[in-house]
Amino acid sequence: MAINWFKYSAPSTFYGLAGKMIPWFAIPSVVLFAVGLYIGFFVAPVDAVQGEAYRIIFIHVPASILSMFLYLVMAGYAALGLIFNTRLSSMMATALAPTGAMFAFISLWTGALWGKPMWGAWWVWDARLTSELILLFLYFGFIALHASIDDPRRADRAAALLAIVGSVNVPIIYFSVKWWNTLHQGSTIKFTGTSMHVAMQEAMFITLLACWFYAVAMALIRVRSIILERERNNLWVSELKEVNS
Amino acid sequence: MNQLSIFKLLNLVIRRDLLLAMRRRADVLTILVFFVLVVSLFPLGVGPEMDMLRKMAAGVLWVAALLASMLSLGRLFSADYLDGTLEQMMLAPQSLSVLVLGKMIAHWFVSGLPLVLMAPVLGLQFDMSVPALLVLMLSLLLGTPILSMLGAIGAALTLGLRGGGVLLSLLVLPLCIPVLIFGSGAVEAVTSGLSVVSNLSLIGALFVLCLVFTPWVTAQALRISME
Amino acid sequence: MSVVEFFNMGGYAFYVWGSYGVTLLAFVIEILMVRHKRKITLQQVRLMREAGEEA
Amino acid sequence: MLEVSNLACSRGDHRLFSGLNLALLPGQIMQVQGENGKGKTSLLRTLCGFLLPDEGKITWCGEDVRELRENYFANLLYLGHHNAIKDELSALENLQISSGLSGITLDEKSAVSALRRMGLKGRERLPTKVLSQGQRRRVALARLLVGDAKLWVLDEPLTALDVGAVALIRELMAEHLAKQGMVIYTTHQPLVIEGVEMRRLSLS
Repeated sequence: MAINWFKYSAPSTFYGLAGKMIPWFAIPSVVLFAVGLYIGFFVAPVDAVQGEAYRIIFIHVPASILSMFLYLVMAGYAALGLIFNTRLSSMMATALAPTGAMFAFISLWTGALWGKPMWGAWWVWDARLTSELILLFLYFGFIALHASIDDPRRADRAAALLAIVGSVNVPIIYFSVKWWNTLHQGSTIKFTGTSMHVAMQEAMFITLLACWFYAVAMALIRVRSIILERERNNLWVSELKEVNS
Repeated sequence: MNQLSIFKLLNLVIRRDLLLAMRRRADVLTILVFFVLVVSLFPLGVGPEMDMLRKMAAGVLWVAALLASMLSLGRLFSADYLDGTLEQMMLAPQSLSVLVLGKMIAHWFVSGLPLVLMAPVLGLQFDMSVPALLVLMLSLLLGTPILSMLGAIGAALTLGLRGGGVLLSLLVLPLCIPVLIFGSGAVEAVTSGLSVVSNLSLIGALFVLCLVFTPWVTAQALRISME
Repeated sequence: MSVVEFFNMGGYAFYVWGSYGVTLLAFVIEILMVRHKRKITLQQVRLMREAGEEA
Repeated sequence: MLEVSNLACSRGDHRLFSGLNLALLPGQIMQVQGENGKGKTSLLRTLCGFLLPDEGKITWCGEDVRELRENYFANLLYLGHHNAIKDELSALENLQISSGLSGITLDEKSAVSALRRMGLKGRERLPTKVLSQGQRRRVALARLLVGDAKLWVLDEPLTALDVGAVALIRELMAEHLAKQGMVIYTTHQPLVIEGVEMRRLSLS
């Protein structure tokens, strides 16, 4: 049976669908976090070099990956909204931005707290951390531009264009920062990769999945309130049970 | 047909904007004075030791150039937006991207070129060697147009918004980081005797990339903002 | 692995729990903000509806 | 020939009008009527391609305006609330630049004669910021004399104009219609041109 995707692209029907999907993402996220952290803290052995401090990677690496991934997904939705004029995808992009920004912040914070015992300094101008910081600026740019335009339609389309330009620049920024970093400091030691114990990799993969489920759940919740806000004049909103209760 | 050739249109738009800029000569000077002011602040803050200043000269000059061009971008479209001429330009039977390119070039003449000419003078304040000054000028000559082009996108997106100036810088500065890195990297390369070709060619690559894409993107941004 | 040893994290307690603590805090803050936004939006919709009915 | 079918426009999330149809044939003039906030300006701006309509199509000589774009703009002259002139430039410079942008080669003599006809004799080279509001409006209206745009879209052209200027505008419109031009405009002052059927479109 062919699912009529266009039926769900209308905000009103998507509102109901999103409502049903949220528990399917929220609950697995909590479960996966519990499992992942359990393995990370109790199963994974102590690292020979870094002792217990390395356990921070179970949140630092997923957060960094998520912050980058969510930015690209956001730019994708924004492009869809701009090209096909579908309001729902622009709303999805706006819903993803704060969660992406939060993951970028977490990645920076845990990176700094990990850097202190490892390199002895709170902030190290490492290529990855620096590009993470710039990514956070790109998120703030997106959110600030969207918030400062009153007309929702123009806000979506202007922020979408910025997200697309931003996503083109992310690789350029990353490589220029990497080039800049190796020029001044020499290459930093590599600690992720094959040398990790299998339990470590498992834990990190599970927490990554947990973060992904969490991001989808948050985006769905936020997109529902955006839909309500945008469609408040329409009839279907006033008939909703939440509105009448 | 009323469609002007690219060069005639560019010529018309650049002459118009430069004519306007000359009627308001003060604006051109404020950008230059701001550049000189920001650069002169650093020795006051950091201290007069020459070897320290020489090391940070490139970075300081480049960051000041970045801020100075951000300062003047706010007026790129907003003056025309307020008095309705921008509307007429969008309704003109010409290609909007070429028209926007003309405005970018005019903006560069007003804000980029003066910085390039002033930079060596300020470089002496930081006791930079002659080859370093030459490379600084060259990197600024290639880099400041990129700042104008990327800035035009920000100016078009934040058209008519309150607090547009600060928002514009928030949007555009992250995008200018590669230029800043390669620009100041070029000067450092020459002071430490390395070859400058790699840095300048990377800035050249960014310049061409921007030259191809930013006019079209800015035209789209204008259409979005003018709705 | 006694409880005290666990929380000590081999001397890196501050860094490990500092990271996870702030992460948990960030999650909680975001959840609260989203719920607050939903409550405000629902209120706004109700107000608009009542205003609509009177007009 | 301009044709609009089943047009619907909204500002923000407030629907202004929908299902609007109109056809403007060469030599015809149409006034858009309606109280403030009913979407008169939005309709005119949609006709110029500024606003994207929610539904409906606008065609010029049978082709959709969005495909035509530059060719449509070549035949269009829009005059909004703003005068679209630069205060630092003189009336002459303003006119030369705006006509240059529309691809019209205009020598100084004909530009000066256009400005003179608009009653700006002796003020052609003054920076427009020294002129009065009415005179500045005349500089903006001088564009009607220059160029061959078939369709005039005028948003309240008569504001801040004295009696003499209104008579002049009426004369220009008559000439334009005689040359099979088209005019769609909004105004708060009554405007009648002899021998021409003044069509009206009301947005209620």
